[in-house]
Order: sequence, then structure tokens, then C-alpha cells
Amino acid sequence: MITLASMGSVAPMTPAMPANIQVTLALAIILFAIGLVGFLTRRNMILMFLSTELMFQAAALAFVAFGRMWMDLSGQLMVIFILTVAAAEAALALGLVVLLYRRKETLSSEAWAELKE
Amino acid sequence: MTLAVLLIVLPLIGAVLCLGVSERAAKTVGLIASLVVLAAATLLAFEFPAWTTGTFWPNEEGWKLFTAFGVEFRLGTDAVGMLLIILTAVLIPCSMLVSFSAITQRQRGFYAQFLFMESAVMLAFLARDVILFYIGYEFTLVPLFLIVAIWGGQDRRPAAIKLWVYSFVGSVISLVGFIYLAAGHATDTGTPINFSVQTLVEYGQTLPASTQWWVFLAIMGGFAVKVPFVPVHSWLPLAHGEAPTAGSVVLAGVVIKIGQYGALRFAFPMAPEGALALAPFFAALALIGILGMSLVCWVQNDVKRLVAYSSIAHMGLALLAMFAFNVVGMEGGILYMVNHGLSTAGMFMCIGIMYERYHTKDMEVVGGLMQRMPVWSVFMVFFAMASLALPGLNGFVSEFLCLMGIYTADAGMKTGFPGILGPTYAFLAALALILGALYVLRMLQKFVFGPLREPSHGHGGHAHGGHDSPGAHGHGNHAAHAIQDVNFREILAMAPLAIACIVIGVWPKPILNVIEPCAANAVAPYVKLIERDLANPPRATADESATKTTAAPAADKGAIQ
Amino acid sequence: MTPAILAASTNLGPKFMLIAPEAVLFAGAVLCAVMGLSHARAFRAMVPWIAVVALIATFVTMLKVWTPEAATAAQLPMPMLGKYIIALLCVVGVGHVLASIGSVDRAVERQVASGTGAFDPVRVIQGEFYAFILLSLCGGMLLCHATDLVWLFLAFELCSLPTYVLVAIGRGADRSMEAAIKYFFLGAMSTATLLLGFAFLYGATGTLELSAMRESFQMQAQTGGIGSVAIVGMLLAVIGICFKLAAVPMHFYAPDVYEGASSPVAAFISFVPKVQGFVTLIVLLGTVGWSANGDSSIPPVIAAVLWMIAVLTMTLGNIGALLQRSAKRMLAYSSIANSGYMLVGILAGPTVGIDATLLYLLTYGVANLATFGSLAAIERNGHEVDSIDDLAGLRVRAPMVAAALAIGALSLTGIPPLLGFWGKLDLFVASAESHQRTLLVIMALNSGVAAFYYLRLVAMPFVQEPTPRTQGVSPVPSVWPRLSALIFAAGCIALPFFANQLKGEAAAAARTDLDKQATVAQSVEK
Amino acid sequence: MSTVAIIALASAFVTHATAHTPTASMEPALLTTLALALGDGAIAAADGHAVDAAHAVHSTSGYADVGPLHFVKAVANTDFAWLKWMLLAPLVSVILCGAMAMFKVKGRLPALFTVATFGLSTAMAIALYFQFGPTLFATHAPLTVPFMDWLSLTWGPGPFQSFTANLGFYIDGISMLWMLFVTVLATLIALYASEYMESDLKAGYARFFFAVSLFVTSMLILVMSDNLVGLYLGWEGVGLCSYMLIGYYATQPGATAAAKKAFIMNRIGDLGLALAIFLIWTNYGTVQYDSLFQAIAGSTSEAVQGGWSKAAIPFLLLLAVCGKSAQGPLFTWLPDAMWGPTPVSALIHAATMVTAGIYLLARMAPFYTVQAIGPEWAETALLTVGWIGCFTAFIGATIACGQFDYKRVFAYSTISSLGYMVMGLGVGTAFGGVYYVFTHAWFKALLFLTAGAVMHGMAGQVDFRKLGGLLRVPGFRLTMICMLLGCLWLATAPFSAAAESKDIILLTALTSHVQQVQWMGWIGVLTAGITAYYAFRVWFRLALGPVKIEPGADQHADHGHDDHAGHADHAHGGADAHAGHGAAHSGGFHPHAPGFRISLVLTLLAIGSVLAGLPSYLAHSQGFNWIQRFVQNSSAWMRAGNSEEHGQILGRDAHSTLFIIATTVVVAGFLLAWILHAKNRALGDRLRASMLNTTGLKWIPLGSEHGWYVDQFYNAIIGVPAWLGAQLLAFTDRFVIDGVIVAAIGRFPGFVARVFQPLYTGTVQSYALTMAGGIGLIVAWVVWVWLSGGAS
Repeated sequence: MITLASMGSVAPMTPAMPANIQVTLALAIILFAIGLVGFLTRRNMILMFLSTELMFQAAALAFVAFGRMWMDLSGQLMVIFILTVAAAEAALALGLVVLLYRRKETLSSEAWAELKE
Repeated sequence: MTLAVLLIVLPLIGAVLCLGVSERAAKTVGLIASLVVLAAATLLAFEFPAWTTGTFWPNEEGWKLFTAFGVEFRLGTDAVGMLLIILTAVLIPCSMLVSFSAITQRQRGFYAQFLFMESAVMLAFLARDVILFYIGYEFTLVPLFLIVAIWGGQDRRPAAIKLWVYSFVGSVISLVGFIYLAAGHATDTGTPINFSVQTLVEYGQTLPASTQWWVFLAIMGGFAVKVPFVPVHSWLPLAHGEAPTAGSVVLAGVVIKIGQYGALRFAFPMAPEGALALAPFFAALALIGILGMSLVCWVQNDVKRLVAYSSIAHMGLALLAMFAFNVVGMEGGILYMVNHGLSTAGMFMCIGIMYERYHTKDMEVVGGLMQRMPVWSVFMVFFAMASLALPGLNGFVSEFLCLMGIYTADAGMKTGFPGILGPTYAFLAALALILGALYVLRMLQKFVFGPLREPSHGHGGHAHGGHDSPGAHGHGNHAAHAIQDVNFREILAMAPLAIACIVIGVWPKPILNVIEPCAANAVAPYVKLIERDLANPPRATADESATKTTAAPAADKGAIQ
Repeated sequence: MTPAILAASTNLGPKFMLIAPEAVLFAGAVLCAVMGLSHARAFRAMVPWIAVVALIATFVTMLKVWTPEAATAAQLPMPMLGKYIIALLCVVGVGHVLASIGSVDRAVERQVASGTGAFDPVRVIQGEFYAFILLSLCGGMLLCHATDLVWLFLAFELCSLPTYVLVAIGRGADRSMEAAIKYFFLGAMSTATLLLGFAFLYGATGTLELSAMRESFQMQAQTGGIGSVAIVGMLLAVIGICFKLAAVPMHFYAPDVYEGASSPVAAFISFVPKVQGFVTLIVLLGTVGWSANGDSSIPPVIAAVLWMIAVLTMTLGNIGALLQRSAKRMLAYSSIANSGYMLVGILAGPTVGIDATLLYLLTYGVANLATFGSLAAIERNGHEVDSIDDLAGLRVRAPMVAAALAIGALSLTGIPPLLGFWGKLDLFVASAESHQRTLLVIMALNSGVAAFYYLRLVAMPFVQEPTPRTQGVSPVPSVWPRLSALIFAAGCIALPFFANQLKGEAAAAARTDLDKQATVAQSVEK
Repeated sequence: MSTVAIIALASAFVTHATAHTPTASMEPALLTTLALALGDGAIAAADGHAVDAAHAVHSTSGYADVGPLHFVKAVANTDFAWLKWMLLAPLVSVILCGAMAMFKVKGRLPALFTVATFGLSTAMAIALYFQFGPTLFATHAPLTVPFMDWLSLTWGPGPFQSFTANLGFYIDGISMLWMLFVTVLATLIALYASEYMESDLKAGYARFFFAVSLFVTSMLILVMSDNLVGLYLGWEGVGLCSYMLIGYYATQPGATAAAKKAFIMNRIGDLGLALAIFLIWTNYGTVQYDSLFQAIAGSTSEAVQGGWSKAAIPFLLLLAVCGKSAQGPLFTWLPDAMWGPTPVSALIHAATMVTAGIYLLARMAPFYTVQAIGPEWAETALLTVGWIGCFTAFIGATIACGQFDYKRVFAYSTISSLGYMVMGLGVGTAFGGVYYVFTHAWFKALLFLTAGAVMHGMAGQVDFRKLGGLLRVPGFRLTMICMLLGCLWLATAPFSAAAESKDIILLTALTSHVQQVQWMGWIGVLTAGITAYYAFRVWFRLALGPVKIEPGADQHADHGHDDHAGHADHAHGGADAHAGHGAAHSGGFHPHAPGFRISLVLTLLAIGSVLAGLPSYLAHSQGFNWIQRFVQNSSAWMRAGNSEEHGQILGRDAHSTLFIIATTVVVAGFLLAWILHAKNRALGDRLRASMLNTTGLKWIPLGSEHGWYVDQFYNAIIGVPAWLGAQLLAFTDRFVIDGVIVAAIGRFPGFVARVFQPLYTGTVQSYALTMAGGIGLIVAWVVWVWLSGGAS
């Protein structure tokens, strides 16, 4: 089997940096920022969750972009796992939201601010 | 080694037994356990071969329990430690005896706490490893806190908390100093970390002066809280004021001695240059303590607070003498530890006995007790005189040596070991002679002599109901039945201390012989440093005085012949 | 397929052996989940014990399979880390399981037992509860096997996700819902941050393989410094991890969540995520520096940020705890502060610091469980005890619990010779040996502040007399939480006598093989 | 047992007159010393070296330089090991009496033990005199006897590398003299007290004798010790006993206050002594008398080194003297010490303890020489001593004139007399000073004991205006006659023992060639006149006139001290008011005449007082003075030039002139007292009243009565400010340091925590926002570091 170490330094140290990579990266960061801002500004828990999903996917996009930059498939491999995890989180989040909605009949996160200093 | 370990383990066993037996039997079990420890300590004292050599014993290879942390379970102590061990072993049963009737609730816990404390104190005095010492040093805090907080007076909680936080922060600062030193040793030599006292002492002395300065500041700074030095003393009056009698006795007699012992055993040898550089600072603090706190004593009406403040003044003198860095001062300072432990503990016992009867410590409320309790008065006056350093009693020997040590600690003087303080410090410190008389006599005048004053019915009742301390109010209203003089049990508790006071005062030779090599050891690094300073005089007079040292006595002799 | 992926796949043999313990645990988790739905009460009652047995089995399996040779063969960056962490999680995990016995489904089970209610699979959660505990532990263990970011991320998430559910279901009250939602949303945000950081790291090195990443960073360092992308990535990852550590600035959730969660769950989430976070941090930081000879070569920016985080975390944690009247909230702040201490070990780096952190994890875990477990072992009129005032005179109501609580608190304070002291001592020494003098002093002062609030947990039960308010305080019906607290309190006293062994294990766990691999690689090159 | 003591005592007096003649003939060497002492320059020149040099200094720097010191090395002799029993005997009594006090024994046993052990000590003192005296007088070599190890440290081989202060005895002339009169007087007074204190049989009898025994033990340690630290032990020991005995009536607030005052004043002096000891040790490397004196004698004035540290020694010693002997600024404790039972006043505060200061001065006389401290300082030191004594003598006498409490009169007279003694040492005649100590001890003890007898009989009445004609009251005749004798002696009536001794001091002063010393002498003469006045003022008032007895308030003696305010009222009210009341009060009261033991002791003391003059009377026929021989064989005499080389006074022969002057002055004082207080008391009272009414003169009677307001002055400038300062400190400590600073530091973390508390709002968004803000801050910081080029 061939590991990086045993092969010496075979990884390309100067990655190809096509222009569209930067664009993709910028898009990823913008997506992340949108997700963050959405998370900070929305009160609806569903929307908040979607914002976090946006952040996840931004990261996934960045992986893809970097994978492309390095001409390396593992970035895309990572995306698959990210999607899986995101799905798991979605299941969990929706379950939680349903639970909460049942209790207070509202989706607003501000209804849940009993615990504080 | 076995005996030394027993000294630590026996109280622990006793404590567990105490917790296990019935409430009624606890005091007996506690007393017996402490007596067994006393017996063990006595045996150890007889077996101890290093009384006059200044070396450490047994100091054998210990158990490799904590070697991964650089800590070895190595026990050993020198004569000073032995003295303090004996003092502890004596004080604990005495303080238990004096609490038999004072403590009526949660007795199991009470006596167990004392035994826990005894174990920790023994460990601190026996440790030949810094961390081992620290374990004992720090662990005393838990039983002490509980004793003050559970069985104390009205304001016991704030007092206990203050005691806790102050002491904890102080000891952690010391620990930082130790760790810094040990880590420096490890990185410098490339060896694994090692907390052995011997190693750290040897390493510490090789450090550059600027590093030693910090090391000393940290280690001594921590111990200064325990001693206590002036700006960090404010926990002590409170703790003493609120602690139950036995707690005060042990606090004054043993626990704060660990601070001074730590200074002697660790701070001074580990960073001599730092100590020299910082001596004026600490000496100034000590002087402020001596004079300021004596004056504060003068105006106290709460007699326990008074004695607590006097403790600060006394310990200031003891530490000041140590900072003289000559044999006389060091010896005086060390002896002062023991003596202060005896006389102050005695005073606290007396006050406690009184408190148990009157439930007040206010000299304005209660006084003239000589008429009510003549035998008690004898003890009170006796211990007061001992703390006044009356010649013939123990206090004198130590105070005299302290003052002489401070006085002669001037590089320009002809005495054996010039130190770094000198006459000015001595003059100021000696004012304590007068101030001490001032407050002690005021206390006696109000408290023992004069017309009999006792709290009225109403007041007594108020003092009773006013606090909910479980320990303090076992008795019914004292006004209902006549106040009794001390009983046999209480005399039994105080008599050993009184006898020790007299013996040390009249026949200090043995104890001085025992302390002397230790003092010489403690001073040894400083002698080199001071001689070096004299050889490269920072002051112009140094040369002159050096020649005078040798020439003057010779000239005297010549003239006589 | 890139060589890295190839390498990963061909490596699978030895790695497969090593995850046998996790496999056992996973099986246990599945069994728990299934048994929890059983109609037979006896089977349902067995669920915690299945968990316990699973953990013990995991432990035994780990002992069997986790030999140095196997670990080296698996080319783990820190070969013995897994052994230590798995052992730690198993042992403390047993405690957590014991401490939570009887805390879930109590009402339902009582109804079933008294015949007033029928068994309804929808209404019971015990099976999931223990399954999630085991799964989370499993995730924590799997982290140690990580040789690449994918594994790291998946294990990280496996550890995290069940805890969100645990918080929600542990108590079933509004407050625990609120706690869960906070925990989950903020956790998701931080995970996203972590993930973005991973992406940047990937971008900076072009590999997900940790050892290759390290290679790459070393090369970068030799040729003009580690790039800014990598630094930013690392920073983002560290910040993401900070959430798990409850470290500044990601600590805000902790008091609320701990307060809202049930005591056993609070105990769990104050410990397991810390293990998770620190293992991740150690593994991750191993890629940017740290050689076996002890030089800490984390990029200065990262070190500086970690330094600030450490200082702020311990300080804000400790001072925050001062103001609390809720015991769990106070312990939450205490857990924040303890993260700060442990970060000092990280800063001190290998040979002195990492093992100190690992050891501290152990001491913290034990003492923390003794404390939280004591809280879990008492109730007031059938409700969970939270306010410190409820602890007044506890020694009368529940002497053993009071003792365990006090010992745990004293151990957390760092009173020698209890276990906590040795952990702290090791951290102090580590910071001193790595010339972190300022940190040393700040840490010392912080423990002074901490001494003040931990004292309440000693003073309230032992010094304060019982008040009318504490009339209804009693131990919970189940004996196991009490026993768990007591066992771990006893551990605080007894474990110092095995300090050498513990320290030895921690030191072995902290040993990194990365350099050995690198040396091998270089020699091959030549 | 007590009879043994009395026999021993009697034998001392019977034998000493006869014994010294053969003793003297056995000592040819003594002649030299004597001649030297009497000022025979030729012999002195033959004896010493460097006479010329000494004389040269003599003429320029006054009387401090007396040529080479006469040092004779002490001889250790363990044959005298039995001396320790002198200490141990009273110590046994201490222990027994202490035990009896503890176990509340209510009997006369304590007195018996005390008197017996004191008698034993007395016998041993006498035995020592006979066994060792001849040797001492022949060889001049003091005796040292080791007793026990006490304080000794050694840390090196060098001369300054050890500190030895063991308990051992150093017996030379003055210690022997002190041992003799202390033990004898203590025995007598203990005997007296055994009767006097009987009213306290059930209360403090044992305690009283415990303290008295402890006192004698300490006093003997003080005088017998062979080193300064041992002396210090005794010094503080007697202070403690003084404290215990002044405060004996512990229920009286005044008594305890007086006791405290005495102790603290003494402590100030003790501080001086302690510091002096340190200075001596640092300069000479020893505190043993023998080696100290050797060192001093071996150095010359040119070789004196050490600057201030040597020069300060005599002044610090003087401070100690001031404390113990109630001199100078520290005299105010002694009058208050009269709160103690009268036997205590007699023993401790008149005869023995207060003379410890004189002992110290005499013992440490070598430190007042040019050899020790150089010429300038030596003269200054001696003059300071002289002036302190002189002024104290004068001030004490003036205050004594204004007192109405006869016990306080005697107290002030003690201060005045002690002033004379100190002055004697200061003007250079150790002999005069010591001789006066000796004579004073007898007659002052006598005076106090007679005063005590009167108080004892009159239910504690101490105001002599309320008593009168006691000479005619049955049972008090002996007392009054003894008091007359005492007053005569106090007034230095011509040919009295006191006059013989005091005249030596005055003679030395007046014939000095130093102007200042002569002034001291003239003030001394004036003081003698005042002394005669106030001494007889008391006696005339008490003994003569119509019988008047107003009993004191208390049923037993000594409790009846009015507080000061009350006292003042009586004074202001004038004497007239009392005349009318006197008879009425005396109606139902039966004075309690002294019993056998008191009478016996009074008689013996009276005899002793008379005989105390013998050494002087016989000196003319014998050729030497018995007391002088003690002094000459002691460290006090190392200053050989203590020579009374009596020149001339006012251009006439010194002896006769002084006699005439002194007699005139004394008689004048006597007559004044006669006129104002015996012949025409109304005149005296009117005079006083008119002075009180005259604005310009008011201060004289008032000031005199109130001790010139020294107490009030001290209180105002030291006591009150110190108390206020201490209150301030205590306040600062408790409420500023602990209450504000410590509290602030303690609250600081909590305060900071509160600052952060608003961040924990409880909503997810706000947490997210803060977290994001935190991340932003970190990123911003990193960017800032990058921009500033810090990252590499």
C-alpha cells in the first residue's frame, strides 16, 4: 500500500488555482456568511436549522472547491459524509423542533429563554 | 520510618474511629487516639538520633508512590521539626481535653477533625519532599475550616470562609514558587521533575539573584499569609475570634507555625539571595506587624481578638529575627515558634474556659475574675506573663535571642555572623517590650483584676440566644448556677503547657542545644553570601569593620596584659 | 483514487482489529435500544446493566486488542491514546450509567408497576437513553482512531449528536427542552465552523490524511511559514472545538444547558464532550507541530489564540461560578474553568503538557462525577435538586451523598491529597516546564477563586444546619446513583495511590508516533 | 523558724562592729586602697601608670577621667557552691506559698515559710560575709561561682562567636552589701507583714507571701548574677513582683491601674537595659562582668572605638535606672505604687527594689569612664546621671511638701532620696551613693512600717489632717517614736546615719572642680532643707497636737485610698473644715494598736537605723569605713578616682563648712515645719489657703500636691495620642484593610463576573451572536497581528 509518507512528498505542493476556484470559494464563504447571518437573525427554529444547514453546505462547497484545486477526490468524499451527517442532524433537529412545538405551540426560539443568569 | 508513618496514620485511624463510634464515646476515643499519637511521638523523640546534629532522620528512601510526579514519599525531620511534632502531639490532646464540656454537638465530627488535622500537620513536619509538605500544609485547611465554620462563634461563617480563601491562595502561591523551582531544575538538568527538598535547595542556591528574588517572593509570600504578615493578616483575628477554643489553640499553636516552619525549611534555603534582597521588605512588614498590631491589641475589647492580634505581632518578631540571618536570630526565631505555641495556646485555653462559663469575650462585660476563678486567674496571668517575655519564662529566652539576633545583624558589627538588619530594626522591634506590656497588662487589669464584673442575666441570655452555634451553648444560663473555677480536667489541659513554659524559661539549655545546629544550617548559605558581600563591599565601611573584627579583641587583650 | 484514500483503505486491516472495542460497545448500544422497548419489565430494567456490561466488555476487549504493536501497525498518530481514552470513557462511563439509573422513565415505570398504566413503547425512552450514552461514548473512543479528517469528523459527530438528544430526553421537562435546543443549535453552528476549518485545512494541504497534512505543514514551515489559509482553518477548527470544551468564546451555552439537563446528563455532557474536544484538539494540533523532542511548534498565532482562550476560559469560568445559586450552573462554570486549565496543558505541548491534560481529564472526570453524581443521587419532593440552598444540612438527610459531594468538590478544588490535586499539580508543572510563567500564576490565582465557590458544596452539606426548605430532600429511590457518587468519591481518595500508573498511562497515551513515521519516511527517501 | 532569723539578724549587727577590726588588720593591701580613696595622690601615683596623662586629661575634661581603672580578675571558687541555696531557699518558699495559694490554705503557714527561708538566706549572707569578706578585702578579687547553665550559645571559635549568659554568682563588695541588707530587711519586713496581713488570712495571705518570696529570689538573682542577662532576669523578676504586690488588692481599680503603670514604666527602663545589653555584647563580645570589666580596664581612652554604640551604653543604662529607681522622667509610678500593702512599700518600694537602679549604676560604673566611652561622652554621661538624680531629688522633695497622704509623702521622699543616690553616683562618689542606699534602706523601711502601723491601727486612714496627737494615743507611742527617728534620719539630722552618708555626696559635689557638679551640690543642700520640712510636717501633724482620729473607710488597712479627685476636694476645702469633724469621728472608733511582731520589727529597724551610722562614726577611729570597704572592693571602685579629695567649700574647710551649712538648712526646715504644723497649725493652714487664693502663687500648692501634673502631662502628650492612634490603627485594620481593601479584592472577581453577566441572556440568538462576536474578535486580532507583521 502506498501512503503519502512512504512515497515521500508526492502531493503537489503548488496547487493549480484556476479562477473559478476562487469564485467557488468565495461563494462558499458567502454561503457560510449568509447561513450565519440567517442563524443570528431568524427566530423561527426551522429557519435557524436551515441556516445551519447552509453553513454545513458552505463548508461542503469549500471542500469541493479545494478538492478541485488539488485535483484530489477526497474533498468530494468528505462532502458525501457531510451530507450524511447533515441528514442525521436534520432528523434530530426536526424531531426536537416538533417536540418543542408541542410544548409551547410556537416555533419561535425566543419562547425558550427561561434559563439564563 | 515506621514510627514516622505511624505518626501520620494513627491520627487518621483515630479520626475514622471517632466518626464511627457513638456521639457519647467520641471524646474518649478522640482523646485516646491523640494520646496514642503522643506516645508515638514520644517514642520517635527517644529514637530520634539527630537531636544535636542538625541532620534529617529517618530520611530513608521512601515509598515510590508519586514518583511519576517527582514526588517521593520520603519522611524525615530534624530537631526543629521534632520539637514542633512534639508540640503538636501535646497540644492536640490538651485542646481536646479543654473542649470536653464546651462541645456538645456533633462531637464525632469535632474530634475527628482534630485528628485529621493532626495527621496533616505531622505530615507537613515530617515531609522531606516539597509536595508532601504541601499536602500536609494544605490539608490542614479542611479540618480547620470545618472546625471554625461548624463549632465557631456567631460570625463563624465569614471567618471560616476568609480563613479558607486566604490560606488557599497563599499556599497556592507558595506552590507556584516550588513548582517554578522544580521545573527549572528539570529543564536545566534534563532530568525528570523532582520535588525533593534537598534537590530544590541545592538547585535554588545556584540560580541567579534575580530569579531567586521571584522564587523567594512566591514561596515566602505564600507563607506570609499563614504566618501572617501584615497586609495579609486580616483573616487571623477573625478566625481566632470565631473559632472554638480548641480550634484557636491549634490554630495558634500549630497551624500558623507551619507557615514559619515552611519559611525556615523552604523559603530561606531555596532562595538565599532572594531572601537577602527581599529582607528589608519583609522586615519592614514584620516591623509594621510588631508595632502596629501591638497598638491594635491595646484597644481591643474582645479578648480573643486581642490575643490574635498579639499573635501577629509575636510572629512578626519571630520572622524578623529569622530575617536577621545570623545564628542567634535564627535560633531565637525557631524557639519563638515553640514558645509562642505554648503561651498563646495557653492563653486561648484560658479564654476558652472563661467563655464557656460566661459566653462573652468582651472585657468590658466581664472582668475581675480573680474573685470568681482564682486558679484560672493564676493560669491566665501566668500565660500572659509568658507571652510578655518575662525572664524565667519561655518567652524571654526566645524574645531576647530574637532581639539580640536582630540587633547584631549588622555587617559593621563584630559579632559572629553579621546579618542584614541591625540596631535600628532592633530598637523598633524592642518597642514591642513596652507595647506588649501595655496591652497584656490592660487585658489583665480589666479581665482578671479589678472589681468583679459579670454579664447580667439579660446579657447572658442574649449572648446565648444570639447565635446558633451548636458548639457554644451547651450549658444552661450561667447566671442560674454559680460560676465554677477551673476543674481538674481543665487544669490537666493547661498544666503541661505551663510546665513547659517554666522548663524552657529556666532551663533552655537543652532546647537551645537542639536548635542550634539547625539554626546554623539554616544560616549557612547566608554566611557565605554575607561574607562575599563583605569581601566585595557594597558599603565603604565593610572593610573597616572586617579589620576591626579581628583586630579589636586582640588589642584589648594586649592592653590587659 | 488518490494515494491517500488508497492508503486508508489498505490500512483497514490493523485498524479493524482496533475498533473491536467500539464494535462491542455499538452492539451494546443496539441491544439497549432494543431491550428498552421490551414489554417485559425485567428486560427493560436490565437496560442499564446491559450498558454497564457493554462498557466492561469494551474495556476488556480494548485491553485485549490494544497492544502497542497493533497500534503502531495501525499507524495511528498517537498509538496509545486510544487505550487511555477508551479506558477512561469506559470507567467513567460506567459511573455515568450508574448515576443515571432510575432517572428516566420513572413515572412510566411506576405506573406500569402499580398497574395504573400499560406499557407503551412510545412513552418509554430508557432504551434510547442508554443507547445514546453508549453511542456517544463510542464516538469519543473512535476519535482516537482517526488518521484523517473524515474519520475525525464522523467520530466527532457521533459523539456529539447523541448528547443533544440526551439533554432533551433526560428529564423531559421544559427546561431540558430549552437546554437541548440551545445545545443543538449552537452545537450545529460550531460544527459548521469546525467543518469550515477542516475545509481550509484541506485547502491548505490538499489532503485529509493527518500524517500527510503534518508532512505538508512541516514543509511549509521550512519554506517560508505555514500559509494563512491553514492558520485560518486551524483557528476555525479550534473555535469549533471550543464549543465542545465549553471554552471562551463558545462557552455561553454551558450554564444554561447544564442547568436544564438532568443531573446525570449534565454530568455526562460536562465530561464526555470535553474528552471529545481535547482528543480532537490534540490530534488536530499534532498536524501543525509538536515533535517528539518536546518543542512546541504550534504556529505562534494559534498558540497566542489558545493562550488567550485558556486564560479567558479559566477566568470567566471561575468568576462566573461565584455568582451562582444553582449547583448545576455553578458546576457548569466550573467545567468551563477546568477546560481552561486543561488548555494550559495543550499549550505546554507534548512530553509535559499533553499527558498532563489527559491526566487532568481523568481527575476531572472522576471528581466531576462524584459531584454531579451526588446531585443526581438526591431529590427534593421527587424533583431534581438544583439550588445550593437545597444542600443545606445534607449530611443529616443523606450523609453518604453529602460526603461524596464534599469529597468531589474538594477534589475539584485541588485539595491535596485528593485526585484533583495531582491533576492540577501536573498541569502546573507542565506550564512551568514549558516556561508559561504567566499562565502558571493566572492558573494559581484562578484556583484561589475556585476554592471559594467549591467551598459551598462542602460547607452547605456539612456546616449549614438543615433548613425548613430542605425538609423534602432525600436520596433518590435507586441506590445506584448514590453508589456511583460514592465510588467515584472513593476514587478521588484512592486513585492518588496509583498516581504513578495513571501518570504512566497518560504519558504513554501522549506519546506521538508522527515523528517516528516521518523519520522512517525520510530515511526511505534517502 | 523566725526566731532563727532574728537571732541571725541580731548577730549580724552585734558582730559587724567588732568583726571588722581584726579583719582590717589582716588586710595590709587595703591601706593602699584606702589611701587612694582618701585622695592621697602620692600612693595613687605609685600605684598606677600613666598618671601624668591621666592628670592632663583630668584638667581639661573634668572629672570623668580618673586615670587607669583598677581591675582585679575574679576568682572562681566552687567552695561557695552553697550560695545557690541563698536563692533556692526563698524559691522553696515561692513554691510552697504558691501551692498554698492554689489550694487555698487559710493559715499562717505561708508567713512561717517565708520568714524561715528568708532567715536562712540571711544567715547565709552573713556566713558569706564572714567566709569570703576577709579574702575579698585582702585580695580585692571578686568571687565567681557557677550555678547553672541558662543561656549559652556558641557558633564559632572566635571571641565574638559565642554568647554566654549562664546563671552564676559574682560576689564583690556591693553585691555582698546588697545581699546582706536585702535579706535582713526582707526577713524583718516579712515578719512584720505576717501580722500586718492577718486581716487577709482568708484571701490573699499565701499569695502575698508567694509574691514576696518571689521578690526576694529575684532580687537576689539581680544582685548575685555574674552577668547582665542574669541581672536582667532578676530585674524583670522584681518588676513582676512589684506588679503583683502593687496590684495586691486586685479588686481596687486604682491598685490594678497603679500596678499596670508601674510595670509599664519599668518596662521602658527594661527596654533601656535590654538594649544596653545588646550594645555591650556587640562591643565587647561578652556580658559577663568579669571579662567586661577586664576589657574596659584594658583599653585606653584613645583606643575607644565603637562610636555611638559604645557611647549609648551609659545612657541606656541610665534609662533602666530611671525606670527601676523612679528617676527623672519615669518617677511617676512610685507614688502610685503605694497602693500595695505597706510592708511591700517598705520592702520593695523603699528599701530594696528601687535601689536596684543604684546597684546597676554602681555595678556598671566602669561604663562611665573614658576607657569605656571616651572623654567627652564619659563626662556627659556622668553629668547626666548627676543632673537626673539632682532634679529628681529636688522635684520629689517639692512634691512631698504638698501631699496630705503621709504614705505618699514617704513615697516622694523615697524618690527624692533615690535622686540623691543617683546624684552621688553621678558626681563621682559611688561610696556616698551606696552608703546612702544602706542607711536609707533602714530608716525608710522604718518610716513606712510606722506609717503602716498607723494605717493598720486607724482603719486605713492615710490623710494626716484627719489624725493627730497619736503620740498620746495608747499603743502608738512606740510607733510615733520610731517615726520620729525615721523623720530625723530622713531629714538628715546632724550626726544621724543618713546625714553621714548624704554629706559624703554633698561634700563630693560641692568640692568638685566642675562647676555644674557644684550646682548639683547646692541644689542638694536646698533639697535637704525641704526634706527636713516635709518630714517633720508629717510627724508634727501625726504625733503632736490634740488627739484626733478619723478612721479610714476600710475595716482593714490599705484599702482606704481615696481616689485622687476626692483627695483634691479635701485639699481645696481647707483644713478648717476638718477641725470640727475630727472629734466626732473619733468617738466610736478604737484604734488597733500594733501587736508584738510589728513592735518588735519597728524596734529592730530603729536600732538598725541608728547603727547604720556606725561605719561612719567608727571610721574616724578605725581608719576605714565599713561600707566604703564594700564599695572599694567592687566594680564601682574601678573608677579609683572616686576619691573624695575634699577641697574647699566657699573657700573654707570642706567638712566643717558643709556641716554648718547642712545643719543650718535642716534646722531651718525643721523650724518651719515646727511653726506651721506643730506650734501654730492655723497659721500653716492659713498660709496655704492664702497661697491658693493668690493667683500668682496658686500653682505652688496645687502643683506640689498634684506632682507638678507630670502624670497629666504624660497622659496628654503620650497616653491620649497613642490611644487615639491605636484606635485609628485598629479601625484602619478592621474597617479599611479588612473591610475595604480585602473586601474589595475579594469582591473583585464577582464584580467582574457581574460585568459579563448580561451576556447570558438565555436566548439562542444572543448566545450565537456573542459567540460569533468572540470569533470575530479572535479573527480581528489575528488579522491585526498579521498586519503589524507579527506572524511568521
